[in-house]
Amino acid sequence: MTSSAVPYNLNEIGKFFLLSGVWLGIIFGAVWAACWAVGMLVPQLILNAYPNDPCALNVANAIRLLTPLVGVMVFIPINAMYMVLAERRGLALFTVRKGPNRVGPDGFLQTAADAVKLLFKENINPHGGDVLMFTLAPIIFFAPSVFGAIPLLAAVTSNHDLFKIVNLPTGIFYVLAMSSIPVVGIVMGGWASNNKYSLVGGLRSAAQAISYEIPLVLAIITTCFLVGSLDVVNIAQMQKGTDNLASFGFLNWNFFGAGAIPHYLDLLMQGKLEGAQVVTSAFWSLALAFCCILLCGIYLTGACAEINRIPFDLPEAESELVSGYNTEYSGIRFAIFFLAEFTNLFIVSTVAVVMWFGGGATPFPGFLDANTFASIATPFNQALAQAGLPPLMDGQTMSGAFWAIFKTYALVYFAILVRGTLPRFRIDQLLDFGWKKLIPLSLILLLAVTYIRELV
Amino acid sequence: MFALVGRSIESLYQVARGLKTVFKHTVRPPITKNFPDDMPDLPGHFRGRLALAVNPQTSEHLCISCLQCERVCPDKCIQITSHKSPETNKPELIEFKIDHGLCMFCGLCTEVCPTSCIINTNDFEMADYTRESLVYDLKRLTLSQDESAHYFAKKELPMPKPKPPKPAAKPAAPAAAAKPAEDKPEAKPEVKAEAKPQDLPAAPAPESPKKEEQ
Amino acid sequence: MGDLSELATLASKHMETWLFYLVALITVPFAFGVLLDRNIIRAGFLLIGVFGGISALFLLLQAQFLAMAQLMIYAVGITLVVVIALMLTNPRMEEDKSPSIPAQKAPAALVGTLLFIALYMAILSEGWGNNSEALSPDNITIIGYSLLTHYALPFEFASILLLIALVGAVMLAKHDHFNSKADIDEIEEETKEISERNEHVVKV
Amino acid sequence: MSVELSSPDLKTDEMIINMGPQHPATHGVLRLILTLDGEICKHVEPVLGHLHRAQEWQGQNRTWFQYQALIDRVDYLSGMYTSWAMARAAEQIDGLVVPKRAEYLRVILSEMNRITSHLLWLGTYLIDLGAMFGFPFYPFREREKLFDLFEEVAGQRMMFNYIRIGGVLRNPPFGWFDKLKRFTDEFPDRIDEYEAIVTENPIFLKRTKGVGILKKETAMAYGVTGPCIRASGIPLDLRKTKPYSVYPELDFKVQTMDGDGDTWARYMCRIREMRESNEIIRQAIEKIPGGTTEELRKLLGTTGPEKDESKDLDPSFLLMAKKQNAGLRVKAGEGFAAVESPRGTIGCYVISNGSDKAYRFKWRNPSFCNLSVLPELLVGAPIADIMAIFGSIDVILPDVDR
Repeated sequence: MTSSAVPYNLNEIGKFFLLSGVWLGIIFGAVWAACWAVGMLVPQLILNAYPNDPCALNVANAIRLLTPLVGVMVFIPINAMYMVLAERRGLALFTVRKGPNRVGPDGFLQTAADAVKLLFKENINPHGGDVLMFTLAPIIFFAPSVFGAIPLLAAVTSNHDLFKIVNLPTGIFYVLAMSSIPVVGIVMGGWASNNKYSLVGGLRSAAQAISYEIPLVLAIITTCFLVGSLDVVNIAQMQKGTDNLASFGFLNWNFFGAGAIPHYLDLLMQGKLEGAQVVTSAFWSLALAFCCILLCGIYLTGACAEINRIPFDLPEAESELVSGYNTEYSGIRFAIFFLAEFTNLFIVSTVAVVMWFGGGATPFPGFLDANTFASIATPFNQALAQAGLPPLMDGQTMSGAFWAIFKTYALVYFAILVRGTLPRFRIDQLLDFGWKKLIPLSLILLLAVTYIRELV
Repeated sequence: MFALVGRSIESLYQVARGLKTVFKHTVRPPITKNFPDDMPDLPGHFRGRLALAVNPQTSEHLCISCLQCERVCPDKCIQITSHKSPETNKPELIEFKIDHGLCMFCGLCTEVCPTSCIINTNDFEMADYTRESLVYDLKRLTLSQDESAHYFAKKELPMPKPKPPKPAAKPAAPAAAAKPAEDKPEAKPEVKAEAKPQDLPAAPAPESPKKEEQ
Repeated sequence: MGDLSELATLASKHMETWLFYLVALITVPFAFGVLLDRNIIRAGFLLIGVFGGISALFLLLQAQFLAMAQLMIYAVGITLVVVIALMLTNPRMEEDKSPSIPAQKAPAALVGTLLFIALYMAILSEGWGNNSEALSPDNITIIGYSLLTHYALPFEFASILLLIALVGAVMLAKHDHFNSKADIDEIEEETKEISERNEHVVKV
Repeated sequence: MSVELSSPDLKTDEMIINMGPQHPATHGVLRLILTLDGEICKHVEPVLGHLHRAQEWQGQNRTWFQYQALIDRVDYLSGMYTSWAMARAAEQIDGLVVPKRAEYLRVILSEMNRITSHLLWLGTYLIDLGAMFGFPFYPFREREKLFDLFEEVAGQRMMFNYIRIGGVLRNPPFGWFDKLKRFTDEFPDRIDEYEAIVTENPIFLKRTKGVGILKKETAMAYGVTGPCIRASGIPLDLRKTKPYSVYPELDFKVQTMDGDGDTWARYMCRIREMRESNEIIRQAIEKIPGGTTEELRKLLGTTGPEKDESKDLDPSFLLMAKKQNAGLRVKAGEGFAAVESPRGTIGCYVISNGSDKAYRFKWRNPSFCNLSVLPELLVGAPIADIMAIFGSIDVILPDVDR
């Protein structure tokens, strides 16, 4: 390549980041506004109107309970809209194109236009298909991802008061159980379409989901085992780094051995290790970190397969199965499938962030942490307090949300990069990879982590 | 076992190499253009919509109704109606129709045209709602004087010899323009041969077969 | 205001009861669907709904872990595999149109009724309607301890049973083992024939 | 090592799937009637003719001059070669000696055409393998650059109508050779990039290594030509084995692959051929008589175009050996000419009766012959490999159906 062929593409990159920033601002602003209104404003208004009335208190509490649901319901469609746009623009960046840039400023509203288009398209029922199942399939595909996301809300907002209610003690298990349901929707849709390509797509999806669920669950369970909790909030909180060396910033994440490395460094600095211990301890710490990185890798691979993304998008396999299970779908039902796919991508990324990348914790202590955000949030809160309204958001939650979003989208962009690079597996190779490589590896890691944990 | 680990590492390295190469493309500028905003810079020889040129200097219609293009067209998409002018006893153009729905833009008609009248323009945006509207008549086919001048310059065609003054010609009305150029079919090639060395840098499209032949 | 107070009282006292009826209202039609639907694959999908309803009941009983396990293993894992097996054996997705034989109806009804009575008696005799003591929300530990101490033997038996079922399924899915060599030959011959036919086609 | 998708002792029903003619991966309108056992293909029947346009019959009803505009639409991805085969057949009958410069221009443009064809194959093949969103755009980027160059010379991007009986249509415009030289300089780096992404990619290797093995004997028996047979290890390349045009003057190697001709070998063979074509172009630019257009003008002592009447002009600088006009006639006789197209040997057999129309045309189209080997490769392959194998053969459906 001649040197002149590498001028920097700052213009397009800048547009992409601007677009992302504005969209994300809109999304999370809207979500937070909705949550604030349902969870704080309305209950307060009710309580102000009927002070000292136990019934009003009950009603206010009942409304507060709806907050997570409302938040997720607002969040998922607009977030998927942004993700489609980000994927298209991101892929365009990787493939020296411009991507959608016509609708709205710089293609800002492209996916909104697409969504409107899909809503107004005709719903076609395939001849000989099972209409009831055909209609139910997208819903079954979509609904669990909505409900599955709820416990994560608590984790990424540092267990904010509004979301405490959804923090289950078996949080991660709940997410896993929910994320295993969508495959039913795919099989159902494939079967109800009365189309052989769809049927094959549905069957492939089932085979794939069942076989990749095992390494995925094993990877998560191993990590839960390492940190000793199934509670997502707990797991996220444990990874919160401090500026103390024993749990320094990002080194305290599960990704780096659940705090093994900073712990070792701390011991080393304090001179508590002697002779051979310096080496052996270092070795075991690094081994644990390595195991955790592998676990995270297994999780991401399995998650890619679970949500049917390249290189595991066999159920859709356009070149073979036309469009797989959603060949016959059109209009709003197709839109739901489409929406759910991106939502699933977002949710698996969030799970990875909560499980391995420290949830809402800042990677460097003191960098854009709760204090920084508190200084932003305080004026707003004061203004609201003067108007007699509840505070909008505290610095702790804001910092948590910011970093969780940042990390999640970093993973999403990585998925986009992978999508831009890799070809697709063949079904037998895929199952082979799952059963013969990933499952043994995850079992070995489970064993290894059991022992290494004691040795560190 | 070690072989497996080695293979896995090798695979991961190769995947990472691919990812890196793709990621590197982020900093390359896009090659796509915003089409209706930046029109492509098409070369003069581009074979787009067919059109009839007029003399860039005098705005006379160049067609002499020799019917060569109609005969050579592989798709038979050109239809010329002409009659013998009672005054000059020469063919006179009445109607010229090109069905662009049938045309395959092979450019043979422009190669055989003795007066460089029928040319391929750089226009390619011809989408329309009906097939009928793809049939262009003389009025839609004929280019303005400016456009003709533009294409003559761009395609580096020899300037046509201005017509001798004629008795009953209406130069502004191309449809009815009588073609009193008695000697045109014979004279044109010579005209070109003279014209070329002086003002034309490249080989003119329709003439090149003849020119190179010698 | 009066309405609100009633609602709140109702909610606080009988929330679980109401939710139970709601879940039952969803689950029971699914169960009937499983029994009555002549299309066996649709019946399979409805079964998933039934299991989902049951896991919701577990959730109401504060048994979160069991609910999730029920959902993951029964609803999605096992039933889905069954449905897929049905699809593979009946790829043309035909409904079973053959009329049911009347001679089987009476014994079936009898057996069904007896079974129902037996189950009902069993449930009644347990007397577990009275125990309203709430489970600890973090009851995974308790389940784990119970499985490995008090119920260790049944647990192991269950796993052996599953293993046997697995082996049996593999054996059933296979042809008669002794003929497999002949089958391979047969298939090879078939393939050869087909490729010869193809050659012919190409030549033409 | 791969899982046996269907073991002989597992009972499943057969399923007949109609792949195409409206299927995203059949590259047009091929229809494959597949009998599947699970995902394994047990029998395949290609159904041709959805795109039949009677190209031979049209040739007999069009004048030579008209037909050469039609003929590069048969194999629309490598139009140069079809025109070239026809032009050579006609020149053979007429006994024409094409000027050297025209021959060089033919070689340069047709090798460019080979690169564009292989680039398109590369992109679409990766789409067939599922790399749907990123990679395929890179080959297309280079292809567009070449098409821009084609556009300047021939007037259109794919339907060139550039090679004419007796020579070529026109000289490249000013600055064209420089642009081409710049392209040849950077193209090897681009291929390196493709290879960095694809060649050693573990998934790609899994999908292609050992898949769709085409043995030497089978390939010979079915008359497979082009990269498909070279990937099976047979160095059949008309540019070397039956040299024509100015290929003997150029230094290049026939790219063959060792071992079994699997899909990966076919992929690799095409990649190497692109590099080789790039080298050929580079050499041809150096060796072309008269040099670039600018040098030619300087040589002739004119700033304008080549002088028509100059008697002292070196005949090898000319572009045309025979007067090309609408009434072009070819002497009575018969001729056969074959050229090595990106897909294999294109043969053209013509009988002329001395009029302005040919008496009989007969085309030997590489895609058709290569496609005939498809059932042989597909039986026993899983459904996902059908696309990998079919794509690797690189057929163009209009070329198959004519």
